Formats: sequence, structure tokens, C-alpha cells
Amino acid sequence: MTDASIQSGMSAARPASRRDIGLRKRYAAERRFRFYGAAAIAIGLIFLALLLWSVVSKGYTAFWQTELRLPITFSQQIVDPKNTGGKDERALTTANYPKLAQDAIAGVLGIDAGDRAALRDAQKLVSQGARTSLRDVVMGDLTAIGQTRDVWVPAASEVDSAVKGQFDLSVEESRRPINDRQLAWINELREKGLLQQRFNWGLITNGASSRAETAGVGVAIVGSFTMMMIVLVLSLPIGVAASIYLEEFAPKNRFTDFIEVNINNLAAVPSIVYGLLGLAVFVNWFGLPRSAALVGGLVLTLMTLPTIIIATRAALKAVPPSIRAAALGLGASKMQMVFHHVLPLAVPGILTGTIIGLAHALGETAPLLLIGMVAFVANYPTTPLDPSTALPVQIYMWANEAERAFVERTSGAIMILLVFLALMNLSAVLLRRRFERRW
Amino acid sequence: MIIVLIGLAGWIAGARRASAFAGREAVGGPRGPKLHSRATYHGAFVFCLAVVPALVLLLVGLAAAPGYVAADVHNHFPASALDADGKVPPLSYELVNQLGRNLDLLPPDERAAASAMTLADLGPVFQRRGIPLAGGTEDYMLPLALRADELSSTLRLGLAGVTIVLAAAGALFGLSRIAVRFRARNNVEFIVRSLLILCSLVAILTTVGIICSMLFEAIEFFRHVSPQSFFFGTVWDPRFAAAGSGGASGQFGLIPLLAGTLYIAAVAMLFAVPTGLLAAVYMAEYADRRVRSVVKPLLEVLAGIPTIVYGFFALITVGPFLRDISAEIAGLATGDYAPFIQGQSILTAGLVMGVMLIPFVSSLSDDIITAVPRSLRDGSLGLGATRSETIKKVVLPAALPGIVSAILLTASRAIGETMIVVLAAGVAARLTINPFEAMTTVTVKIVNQLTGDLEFNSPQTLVAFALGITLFAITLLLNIFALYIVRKYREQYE
Amino acid sequence: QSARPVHIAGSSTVLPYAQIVAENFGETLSQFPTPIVESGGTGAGLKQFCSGVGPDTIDVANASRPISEDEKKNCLANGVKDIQEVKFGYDGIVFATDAAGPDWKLTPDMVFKALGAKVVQDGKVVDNAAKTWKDVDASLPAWPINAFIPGEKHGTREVFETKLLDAGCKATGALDAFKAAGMDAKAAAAQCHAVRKDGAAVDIDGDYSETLARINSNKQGVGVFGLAFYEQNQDKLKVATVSGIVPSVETISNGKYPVSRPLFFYVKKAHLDVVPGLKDYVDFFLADQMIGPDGPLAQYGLVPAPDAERESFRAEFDAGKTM
Amino acid sequence: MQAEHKVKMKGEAVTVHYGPKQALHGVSLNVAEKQVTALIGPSGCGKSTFLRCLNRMNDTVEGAKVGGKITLDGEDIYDPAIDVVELRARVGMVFQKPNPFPKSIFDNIAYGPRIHGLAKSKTDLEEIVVSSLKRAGLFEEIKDRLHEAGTGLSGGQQQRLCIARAIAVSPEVILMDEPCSALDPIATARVEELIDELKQNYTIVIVTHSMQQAARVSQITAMFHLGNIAEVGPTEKMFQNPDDKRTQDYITGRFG
Amino acid sequence: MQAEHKVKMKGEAVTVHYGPKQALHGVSLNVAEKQVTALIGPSGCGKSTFLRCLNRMNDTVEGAKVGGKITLDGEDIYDPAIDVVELRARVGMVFQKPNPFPKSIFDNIAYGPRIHGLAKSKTDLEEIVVSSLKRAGLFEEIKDRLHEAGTGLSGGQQQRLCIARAIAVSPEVILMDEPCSALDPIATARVEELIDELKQNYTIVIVTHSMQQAARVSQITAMFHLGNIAEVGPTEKMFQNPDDKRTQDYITGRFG
Ligand SMILES: Nc1ncnc2c1ncn2[C@@H]1O[C@H](COP(=O)(O)OP(=O)(O)OP(=O)(O)O)[C@@H](O)[C@H]1O
Ligand SMILES: Nc1ncnc2c1ncn2[C@@H]1O[C@H](COP(=O)(O)OP(=O)(O)OP(=O)(O)O)[C@@H](O)[C@H]1O
Ligand SMILES: [Mg+2]
Ligand SMILES: [Mg+2]
Ligand SMILES: O=P([O-])([O-])[O-]
Repeated sequence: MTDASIQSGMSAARPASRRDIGLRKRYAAERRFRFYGAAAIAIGLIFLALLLWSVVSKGYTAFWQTELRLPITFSQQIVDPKNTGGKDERALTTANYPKLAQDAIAGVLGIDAGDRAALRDAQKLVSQGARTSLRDVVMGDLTAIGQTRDVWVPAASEVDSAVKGQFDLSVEESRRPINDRQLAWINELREKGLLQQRFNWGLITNGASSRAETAGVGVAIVGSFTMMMIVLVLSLPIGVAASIYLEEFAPKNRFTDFIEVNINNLAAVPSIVYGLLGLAVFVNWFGLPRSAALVGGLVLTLMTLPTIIIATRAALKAVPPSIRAAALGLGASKMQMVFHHVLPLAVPGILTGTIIGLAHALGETAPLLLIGMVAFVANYPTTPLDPSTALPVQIYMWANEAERAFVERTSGAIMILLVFLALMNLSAVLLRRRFERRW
Repeated sequence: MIIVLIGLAGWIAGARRASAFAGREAVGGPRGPKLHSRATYHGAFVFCLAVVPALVLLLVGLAAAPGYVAADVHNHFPASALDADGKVPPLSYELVNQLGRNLDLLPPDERAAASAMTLADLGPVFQRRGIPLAGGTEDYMLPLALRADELSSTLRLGLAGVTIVLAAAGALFGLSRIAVRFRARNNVEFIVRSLLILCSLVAILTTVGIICSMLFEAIEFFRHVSPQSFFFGTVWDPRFAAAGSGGASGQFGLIPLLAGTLYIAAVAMLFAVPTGLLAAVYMAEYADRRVRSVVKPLLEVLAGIPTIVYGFFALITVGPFLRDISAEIAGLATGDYAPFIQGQSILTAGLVMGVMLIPFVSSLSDDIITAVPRSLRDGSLGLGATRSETIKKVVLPAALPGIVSAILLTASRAIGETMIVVLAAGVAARLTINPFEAMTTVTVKIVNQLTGDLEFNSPQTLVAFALGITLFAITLLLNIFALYIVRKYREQYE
Repeated sequence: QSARPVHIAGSSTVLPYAQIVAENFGETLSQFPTPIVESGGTGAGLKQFCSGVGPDTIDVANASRPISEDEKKNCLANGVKDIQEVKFGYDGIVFATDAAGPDWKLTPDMVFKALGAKVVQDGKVVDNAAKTWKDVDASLPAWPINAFIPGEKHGTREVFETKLLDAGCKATGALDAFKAAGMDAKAAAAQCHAVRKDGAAVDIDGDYSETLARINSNKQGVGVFGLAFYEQNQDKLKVATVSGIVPSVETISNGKYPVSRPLFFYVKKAHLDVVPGLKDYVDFFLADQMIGPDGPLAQYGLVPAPDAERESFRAEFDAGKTM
Repeated sequence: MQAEHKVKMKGEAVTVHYGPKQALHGVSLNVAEKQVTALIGPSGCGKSTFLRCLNRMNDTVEGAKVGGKITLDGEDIYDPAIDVVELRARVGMVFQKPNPFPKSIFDNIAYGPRIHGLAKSKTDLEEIVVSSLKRAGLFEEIKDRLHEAGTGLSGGQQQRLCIARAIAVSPEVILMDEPCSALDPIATARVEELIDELKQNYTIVIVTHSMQQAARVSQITAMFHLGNIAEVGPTEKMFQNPDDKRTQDYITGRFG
Repeated sequence: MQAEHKVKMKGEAVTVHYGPKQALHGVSLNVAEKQVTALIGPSGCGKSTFLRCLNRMNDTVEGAKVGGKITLDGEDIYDPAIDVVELRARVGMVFQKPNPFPKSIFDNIAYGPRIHGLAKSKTDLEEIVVSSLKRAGLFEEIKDRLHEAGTGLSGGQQQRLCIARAIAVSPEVILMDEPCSALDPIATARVEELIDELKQNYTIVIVTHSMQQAARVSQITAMFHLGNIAEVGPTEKMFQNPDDKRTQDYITGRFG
């Protein structure tokens, strides 16, 4: 309502004797208050937008990876020197595939085998990660041995960064990771269509790698997912059960006060301390393996519990007493009252607490440090007891990498983490909407 | 196996339910004695009796079995392989274990054949399957490994048998207890209640665990450094203690860290609480459902962004921004364009941390505000109060206990935060009251002292434990105080 | 894969090198799983390392400093008896500024005069009051002193203190002045290490990427970096010479550039035969293919040891020499 | 009787929908100034709904839509130019379920005067509180508990507290939705007396389920049925000689 | 009249403290089987408190302490061996403020039968729900809204829903705390009829603020005053010829 309309409303047919209840001021206060509320939300959202923008603007390029299409000659000499016809898997997997790629690029660029400097420069265009791409071709189709095929292999991360314009080309050549000759080749290859930016599935599916172009968060996603599942499965029931006991059943005495204070206090414990705890209890005492998602999940569970308990208790407290009385009056036992009436009404609050707790757990690195999950893990874990990492860990480790190409990948990994988070939130929001009621 | 067990017990429970029905039909005429509890409760009771002891046994058994196998293997170790003290070298034992695991990976026929082989024969078999064999493995280990494998599978079988028998016995016993007046529900509820208590004990155990995992090292620290200089020292300068330099060469004053912790947390709360609370009020009272259902989860995203992202945000965006702004302001005011806000400052850390904390306040408070009964709002509106008056004077006071606990949670989070502070306020431990300067917190130092090159049993590292336990004690006191305040001002509605 | 992978923990400085080795190891010797390389710092790594022998403990600890006597004692107490120390190269430490800035030529003297807590002025010991680098030495630009140096948790800090501050302290005569002012030898030496705390020197407990970010947001800052990090970011950073020497792999490995430190890893001898692939991993690491001047580690920024020294690393390891 | 008094509020063809459900189907009713108008009718017939339209409390119900026209002193109260807060300060309300604020008894009553700035000083405020409590017949019972929580009172006491709270704002019209449903006879009598007293200065609309109460306190009675007005007229006539069959049935079937 | 009937529940010197405040000062009262006992008295005199003692609902009030002895069929209901839940299933309760669960109408009523396992099949359950609703006189109004929220009903409808919900468990004793305070006369009449009907099989204790209601539905009336029983006796006698001066005053001062 605008000021003007209030004015006219006040002047219209108003007896002079009408008492003054300070409407103008109160409406100003009302508008101010409302504005503050909207402003508060706006501040939150603006910061969110800023953060997201700062991440996305840096990270979206990570989802494209420069690749080279090279006519690879799978010479038997290199792939299967003992000529076992592909029976000796070990020989096949350990063959010197990068050499194939290097030969191919030299061929494409028409470099003379004697020009060693040029050869070295050319070889630097192709990623060492070509090994995996080429191996996959051979392992998938043994007939490729001895033939020439066009294969897409990742370009070196310097090429990738150069193509994406991340290097300042104005600085002198010697201080650039990529020299003028290589730049010229890149342009040449691009014109021939042999060099393209393609969607970087590897970022999502690969395990950790020291090479930016083949590094991915696959293992980390699996690890994070496993840990979140463990946290959810353990902390939600335990947290809710503990809250129910404390809020509904526990006698109000010193001891329960002590527990309450304790739980509040646990929420304030720095997360790394949970790492110390996890190391002492789960790894050293129970003898669970280091770097395992199970241990990580347990540690994060302990860390999340207080958040969930506090939120759940607040939600339980908010359920009106009349509902409780009604249930008890019908001969429901206290247990039935809680599980049939109080708990369902508290679900939205519980879900909020769970989202916040899980999100916290999802983004946490410090406690994982001490139980060995801040680690380089290249192989996918098959059980929760296998070594694995987590998304924030991967971000943390990439953020510390020197190579330029990891900068965008760090942001890319953050984007993946945020998507993960968004999916988690979305499911909770949907659930919450189902349970929300006003009364 | 456990699944089978539960299925079994569930089946028994079902059976019992049926018989309970039958019993009621027979005994209870139209006005005969009523069954005390519903048949499902009787079923659940039987289920509990069957499952709980069996499960406990199973867990104990599973935990004990490897120990038994180990003991057995130890006993059969050839004397030649024992070490000087006549003990089994742990690594040889590990090799046996590994061999056992490797054997498990072989297909049954090959494994059967393995008992007749020597290691030399076995080597190629493993190699063909790509199973690496440790270099130190010796021939005498093979029979041991086979023996251990066998023993553990027998044990497992036996355990399964005993568990099933116990489950059945439990079920039978449960069945025998069932009578019309038997209080099955109360018993089941007792069990559920015990479970609930167990769950709330997890919190206590965590606390005990945390204290235990820090106490010894903290004591060790205080052997090097006097508590007095730690608690009352005003200089934090632990120095680097690497190889050889030994001894406590630095100063470990807690005060600057503590001051920084409280200062930064306070700034963060000063930003987060009003913003979050106002946002919550707006969402709960003004925004329509659709807006709220979009805005709330969006704000919650803020809580989930990894703190390192905030850290870099503070470092790269907010810090320089504030510094440049302050330079402008100083320039306009005094003509000297020297920034009075440093790139790293308490203000930056507090602000960015505050952003992260917004959803803690807003989401929790929103739920609590929404739960305030409508009739209270009607009462106030009906008296001619504006909405904001209603909110400020009726709704918020009614929601106060809940809001206070939300704020407490937020404060806790603020105190425990590390990464943001590292990047936004730095690691320099100083005492200052100027919010535009750098300061650091206890948690930052805990992390740093634990993860560096520092020698791990030097006071430089051990101080982390002392810091941890001190922080723990301080927040504990704060929480006790807060509980007292909440108790005193709690108001009940409805 | 049934076998437990080789498990490595320790220094974050060594981490990238160990990662490269582990990855290549996993690719070339694919019968073994790729080793797990934990980060977490030298101290934490050695603590894990010394916690005992057995399948649940780590096999290798990376370290950016030698193991201390105390730690060795602790290892012994926990049954970790035979430890093989393996040195595999050097880490160069350089000063760098924003790429757009002027050239910097530093000496230990200047560093000490700019960053020491107390300096000597006209023969008297006074609190360091230098505001700009130009105050320190006329040849330096008039930038406010704003140095991002490694925090106290980093081993690099010790190198910084001994190789630069100590040297500068001695050279400027401050050490003698401190002694003359009544400090005993130990206190005077400690005073040489002391860095001013008025905000001119900023400790960085994070990694070099944080230092880089700080220089990006404060273009007149001077940062301390690892050589490897600098080489990867040459387009953004300009390196300073120390005592006239440009830091590079060559100048460091031939000992001309003064500021560097050795890097190590420690192996549990008892695990060598037990953990499949452990010995292979160490061999692989020490091969010239990895740590040689043309290997990927050098490419990443490791300062390789001279040929003869590398040969001796290998020989010592093969000989099973323990500490 | 009705003719003598000015029309204070006037509803014309008022309709209310709660989402898809229509609760009022065009109700027209004049509320005479300084009179007591009673709304009677079976449960769920829309009495409360109509009452809540008179001070726009239905605005706060999600999904509620009000049609038709309602005027106060000739002004359309649903006119966008009208100020809801002022309207509600002029048209006060007492609800069916007692709803004291979780504050002290004193603060409960002081709340209205405070927000409207009706008291100039502390003593002023105390006076208002005490006189309101007295008029609601609650003062004697609780005079030494003024600073205890209002929610600790018994049901009846709570409702009288709510009445006192409404009176404290001294509105022009007071709407009461079954204000006595939780009161015992003595308290009810006290409230009825109060209503009688108040009608000297205020216009009162009361929803009641008690025929006797309607007969005792009101001058005009409106009989609601299924969202419509079955009959409206002077209370005496309504009870002695109703025109409408439904009213007749309802009243003769009375037990109250 | 009282002599003819077995004593179903018996309170002996019942005292109740709410923290420091004593609400009942030793109340003794016999509740006759298959009779309706009415508790009357001014607001705040402890009627609700006593009623809540009869099925131990006061257990749930923090700080409430009950003294004396209350028996049901001769068993002490405060005996630790007694199962509170079972007691409450046998002694049902309808509250002063309607408090439907935020569930559908159907689920509101089906809840009791479900937890007590009273229905063997779905049709059984539906039957119970429908018959309970019918007996509470609510069925016709809401039969096509059975699966809408119970909280969406009007006050009167809500209260009848609560009565239906209590009936659905078919308890032995039904306690009603001003069950009609939110009901219109027709609904009240329906409920009173129902009470009459129910007393064939059940024992009923009702708190009411309406003297007429007490007179109409009850056989025995107990008059409370300031936490004590002023007088108790056959309803007829109480209303025609009370012994106690306070009762006399209260009844003659009646307006109901
Ligand atoms: N918020 C609401 N949403 C949906 N329907 C509603 C709402 N409030 C009331 N109704 C319906 O509108 C109709 C009229 O309700 P109202 O409360 O006005 O009746 P009433 O005459 O006051 O009844 P009572 O005497 O029982 O209070 C009823 O059928 C009721 O179910
Ligand atoms: N939970 C409680 N805490 C403290 N005092 C209470 C509580 N409940 C009731 N009282 C007090 O106990 C006394 C008796 O209350 P009770 O509710 O039994 O009265 P009542 O006769 O039912 O009154 P009404 O007819 O108004 O409902 C009152 O003075 C009341 O203020
Ligand atoms: Mg109504
Ligand atoms: Mg009562
Ligand atoms: O991680 P560092 O031990 O090398 O600092």
C-alpha cells in the first residue's frame, strides 16, 4: 500500500474526533520492517549469486576439454611386441601407448624425425593420458593391432589452457608454458578440424590424476555419495531417536541437562577434532582401514548428529501440546503419541536440520584429513572399506595444484559439488513440502 | 545370514500374531477379558526377543572369531618362524592372512588343488589371475593359510547355527510368555525406549571420545609448557620446531587466539543473526508460499557451499573490495588514499562467515516461526496491530526459545569454522580491537599445528590438543550459560 | 584387486611428486593397484608412519625435512625398527612478485632488514620500522613492505629463516649487535629468526596457491614460492634473484642458488617384502625415468639431484641401509 | 427499534469462498450503532465467517475470497484506500478459542494500548489495564498475579482476559465470536452485564450459540442458515414471533 | 438414586498441586456406573483438574502432583502396577478446546480403533468411523469430506469430531470437559441425546458451565468451589433443594 493511498484513506469521511493511533509512523515501521526482511533475503541471494557467479564463470570451461584426433597406427611392435595375439593382457596394458600418439602427432604435423627439438615440442601437445584412451581402443577391439585408426586423445593441459585463452600471450615466450611454435601448430590443427573442444566426461568419471587433462572427480563422487548415505542412514535415525528421548521421555534433571549442554557443545567443536576422534576410535581402536569411506562416513555422522538433534528437538518442541493431549486422551501410549502425531508434525523441521547437517558434512575437509581421506586415489572403491576420497577433498587438493589447468577444474569440481548439493536439497524440499502444515 | 535370521523371526512374529487372534477369539467372548496389547505388539515382542539376543551374539561372535582364528594360527606357527622372544612376527602373520585372502579369490577347484601345491607352483596360478603375491611369503605359510581359511569358515557356520538356535529359542520363550494380560506393548516400548536412550548416549560417548582423544596429548603438552604461560600468555609465537631444534622455543599464549575467535564469531553473528532472522520472518510471514519454497532452499545452498569456496571468495573478492572501498573513503575524508581496512581483516572474515551462517538462522527460525499457532497472530491482528507489530511483539517472543537454540547452533558453527578465517583473516595471532585488521582463531591454529612439517611430539604440535580441549571447555561453559538463560526466559504458548 | 595398495602419507610438498609417481606406477605396472597418497603434512605423516608395523599402518611417509630424533625414538617404541630413509631431490624456494612489476634483486641482507623484528641502526638495536623496500635498499622499488612468507607450520619457514634471515643477520652485523646488547648466544640466534609482527610480513599457512591469490589481490606484494609453483605460473609471477643468482633447476642443483631444501621419503623395511608392490614403487620412484633431469618430476619443478647423488640414493636403498 | 439507530456497519450481498467452498452466499445485514446484534444459527452456517468479514480478519486466511460490499460509517471497508489496521483498531474482535499471548497478564492487556499509543504514561497504561480487567470481571481473581503468564490461567479466565484485551483498545465496534462459550454462568453474567454497559458507547456484534444469551443481550438478532440469512429482526420479535420457518424450528428446538 | 448404582470410580481426598499452587484440597467423590455425573462450579474452581485426575492426564502436566486415592472398579489407578495407557483407553476424554489431529477426518476417528486394534478389517474400521460420526451428529454434514483435513472444520464441527473420536474407542468411562462449549443448540441437543444414549453402557463424567445442561443430562451433580466439593447429590435435589449455601447462591444466580 502506498503512502498516498493511506493518506486519502485517512482523510476520507473521517470524523475530526477520530483518535490518533500513529498510523503514519506505524505504517512506515511496517514498510521498513518488510523492507528489512526482503533486504535480508536479497542480501543472502546476492551473495549466493556472487558466489555462484565467481565459481561458474571460472569453472564452466572445465567441462570442455581440448582433444586431438590423431590417425594412430597401432603398430604391433609397440602394442604387442611378443606377438601373443592379444592373449597377454599384461603386455597389452603396459605397452608404450604414448609413443603411438607421439608418432602420430609428429606425422600429422609433418615433423622430421631428426628435428629433436621440434619433436619434443610436438610431443608436449599430447597428454600422457592418451595411454588410457589408446589402451581402451586396443582392449576393446584386438583387431586394431596393426591397423591405423582415427582416435580422439586428450591434448596436454597446456594446450587446453592455451586454447581457452588462459595464458597471457603477451609475456615473453620463455615465460610461457607454451611457445609460439606450439601455438602455431595448435592453430593449424584447429583449422584442420583435428583439434576440438569436446565435452569433458572425464571430469566426472575419471579418478584422481596428476595430469589436469585426465583428472576427474569420479572417485570423489563415489566416496562422497557413500559417505552421505552412511551419514544419512546413521545420523538421521540416531539423531531423531536421541531427540525424541531427550525431548519427550527423559526426566528433566541434571543428567539430561548435561546431555543437552553436551550436544550443543558438540556442535561447536571444530570439525578437525572429529577427525582426531575418528582416528583414535575408528582407525586405531576398531582397526578400520585408513582412507575408507566408511570411516569418513562415521566421522561425519558424529559431526552431523548435534545439528540434527538440535533442529529436531526444536521441531518437536514446536508441536502444540493440545495434539499430545488429544492422543493421550484416546489411550495412545506416549510412544504412540510421539510416533503417530508429534513426529510427523515435526518432519519439516527435522528435514531442515538434516539438510543443513548433511550439507555441512558434504563440504567438510578437515576431519577427513586425519583419517587419510585427503589422498590421491586413482582407483574406484568397490566397498566402503576401500580407499576413496570426497568431493571437497578433491577441490581442496586441486586448489593447491600449481598447474593452471587445475584452476578451472577446481571451480568445475565445485560446480559438481553444488549440483550434488542441489540434488540433495531438492529431494529434501520435496519431502518437506509433503509434510508441511500450518495449524 | 542376518537377513535370514530376521526373516525367520519375522515369520515367527507373524505366526504368533495369528495365534494371538485365535486366542482372543477363543477366550474373549463379547465382553471377556480383553487382550492387553494388540496382537502386533505381541508379534513385535517375540520378534525382539528373537532378534536382539541373537544379533548381539552374532556381533560378539563375528568380532571374536578372527581373534580365535588368529590365536589358532599363532599356536601352529612353526617354531623356526618365531622371532627371538618366541612370538609370532606380526608381519609373517599378515603374510599368512594375505595368502589366505588370495586363496579365497581362486575358483574352488584351483583352491582345492592348492593344498597339494607349494608356493612355487602357486605363484604362476596367482600371476595368471593378476593376483600379486608378496615377496616375503614362505612355504610354511601355505598350510597355515589354508588352515585359517578352513577354521574361519567352520566358525562362521557354527556361529550361524548357534545364532539361529538362539533366535529360535528367544522366539519360543517369547511365545511362551504371551498371555491375554501380558503387557507386550509395554515390553516392546521398553525396548524401543532403551534404544532411544542408547541413541542419546552416542552424544555422551562422542564427548568422552573427544576428551579422551585429546586429553593425553594435552597433558603431554603441559609437561613442556606451563599452563600459566599457556592460559594467560598474550603472545602466540610457537616458532618452528623441526628436526633437532627441539624443546619449547616459542611462546604459546592462548589469549590472542581466544580473543580472535570470539571477535570474529561475534562479527559474523552480528551480521548473520539479524539478516537470517529478518529473512526468516519475511519467508514465514510475508512471502507467499511459492516464493518461500524457492527462496528457502536457495538460502540453504549457502550453508552447503564448502567453506574453502567461501575462503577464496573472501580472499579474492570481498577482502580487496573492502580494502579498495576503504581507500576511497579515506581518500574522500582525508585526501590520503591509504586503505584503513586491510585485505585480510576481522571484518572480511566475519562478513563472509556471516553469509555462510545466514541459512542456519533463517531456515531453523522459519520453521519455528511457522509453528507458532495461528490463533496468536489472529489475536494480535484483531486488536489492530500491524503485521510487523504482531511479529515483533507476539510471534517472535513466542518463538524465542526455538530461535535461541537456532542461534546457539549458529554461534557454535561460527566458533568452529576454520577455512574462511584462514583465508579471510589470516593466521597472524595478534591482539587488536580494530575490526579492520587481521586476527586469527583457535581452530585455525589447531588445524595448522596439526598438519604442518612440525615434529609430531613437539609442543608445537601438541599445543593443538591443548587448544582443542580448552576450546571445548570454553564452549561448554558458554553453553551452560546459554541453557541457564533460555531456562530463565522460556515462555510457553498455547 | 585383492591386494591392498601401497599406502603413503605425509608432506604436502612432496605430494604432487608422489602423485605423479603413483599414477605412472599404476599405469605401467598394472598388476598392482595405484598407490594411495595422503596429504596432511610431514609431521602427521611421520606420526602415522611411526604408529606401528602391520597391515593397517602406512608403508611410506613423505617428508620435506629429515625425521627427528624424537620421532625416531617414537617409531622404535612402537616397533617400527628398520626405517629406510630415501632422499630423492630438492625443493627450491624463490621470491616472486607480480609479473608486471619491476625486476627484483634481493640479498639475505635486504630480506633481514626488511622483515627482521629487530634490526641494527647506527649500531643500536631498534624495532624494525622500515615502511617500503626502498627504505631498506635504494635499489629496490618503493613498494610498501608486504611479504607473504611461509607460516610457522611449514618446513619452508625454517629454510627461510636459516638461509636468509640468519645469513642476513650475520652479514648486517645484527647478530653481533644483539650479543652486544646483552643477549646470550641462543637468544641472539633466536632474535635473528624473529620476523616482524606488524603486518608487513604475512604468514601463509596455506599453500602457494593462496600466496599467489594474495599477490593477485595485492599487486605490490612479495611472495615466497616453491620453484615448481613458480615455474607453472611464470606468466603471472616474476622471480627475484637472490645474491644475483636466478633460481632455476640448474642453479639449485649445482648449489649456486642458496635457498633450497632436500625432500625425502621413509620406507618401513619390514613392509618391503610384505606389501605387494612396495619395493617396486620405490624402485620406480628412484628410476631416472622419474627423478632424472628429463623425468616428469623435474618437469613439474622438482630440483633433481646430480647424477652421482641419484645413483647413491638407489644404491643406498638397494643395500637396505636403515637408520 | 432498528429504525431509531443509525446504521454503523452494513453488509451487502457478502459472499465468502474458502478456496472452492462457498461459506457465505450473499448475506446482507445492517448493524445498528450502539446496539447489540446477535448472530445465531446452527454450527457451520457461517456466523464466524461473516463476523470475520466485518474487520477483515478473513484477509489473513489463505484462499479466502470476500465478495459484495461492507461499509463502516458509509465507507467501504474493502476499498483499497482503507487501512486495515485502523479498521481493526476501530472494529475489535474477541475470538471463539481464548488465545492469550505468551506474555504476562499485564502485557497481554497493555499490548493494544501500547501499539496504538493510547497511553501517555505508565500510570495511564496501568489504569487502562486495571479498568479493562475490572470491566471483564477478572480483576479480583488475578490482581496479585498481574505479572504471571496469561497462558497459566484456566480456560474461562483466559477468555475473559481476551475480552479485557479487546476492550483495552476501546474500539467503536466490538465483534465477539462466542465469547462466553468457555465461561461459567457467573462470569457469563458479568460479561453480559459488561456488554450491556458497553453498548452505551460501542456497537457490538456477538455470535452466540445460546438463544438465551441472544435474547438477554441483543436488540437485533440475525439467524444464519447454510451461509444465508434466514431472518433478521428485533430480538423480541424474533424470539416471540419469527417469520421464517427455519427460525421457528431452530428456536423452538432450543435447549440452551 | 445413587444407591441403586455400583460405584465405578471413586476419588478419596484427592489433592492436586501445580507446583506451589494447590488446585484441589482433598476432593472425595463417587462416580456411579452407567450414570452421568456433572461437575459444576465457577471458573477456576478445579473441575477440569479433577476430571483430568480420573484418567491421569495430569501425569503429563509438568509440576502437577496428585495426592489421595482414585479407584476404577476398586483398583487404585495411581498404583504403579496400573498401565496408564490401558487406563486411558478405558477412561476416554473429550477436551474443552477442540483439538483434532492435523489429519483427515477419517483418520482422526480411525486413530483410536487402530492403535487399540479394535477393527479387524478395513470395512470394520469404516463402520466404526461412520457410526461414531453418526452418534456425534456430524456424519450428515461431512460425509463427502471424510478425507479432508479435520482442522478445516468450524469450531463446533471440530468439537463434535473430537467427541466422535473418543466414542470410537468405546471406553468404559467417558470424561467430557465442557464438550458443548463450542456447539450450537442443535448440535448440543444431539450431543446431550447421545450422552443419554451412552449412559446405557458407559459411565460419564461431564464438566459443564451450563446449569441447564447439568440438569438435563446428569443424574448426579457435584458442585465445586475453590478446589473443594461444596455439595454433591442427585441432580434433582441439587437444583431444587440444595443443602449448601454456596450451591444455592450459585444456582439461583444462574442465567445459563
Ligand atoms: N479456513 C477455512 N477453510 C475452509 N473452510 C472453512 C474455513 N473456515 C471455515 N470453513 C467452513 O466454512 C463454513 C462456515 O464456517 P464458520 O466458522 O463461519 O461457521 P460458524 O457458523 O461459525 O460455526 P460454529 O458455530 O461451529 O463456529 C463451515 O462449513 C466451515 O467448515
Ligand atoms: N498447568 C497449570 N499450571 C498452574 N496452574 C494451573 C494449571 N492448570 C490450571 N491451573 C490453575 O488451577 C486452578 C483450577 O483450574 P481448572 O482448569 O481445573 O479450573 P476449571 O474449574 O476447569 O475452570 P474453567 O471452568 O474456567 O475451565 C485455576 O486457578 C488455574 O489457574
Ligand atoms: Mg464459529
Ligand atoms: Mg476447565
Ligand atoms: O606439507 P609439508 O609438510 O611439506 O609442509
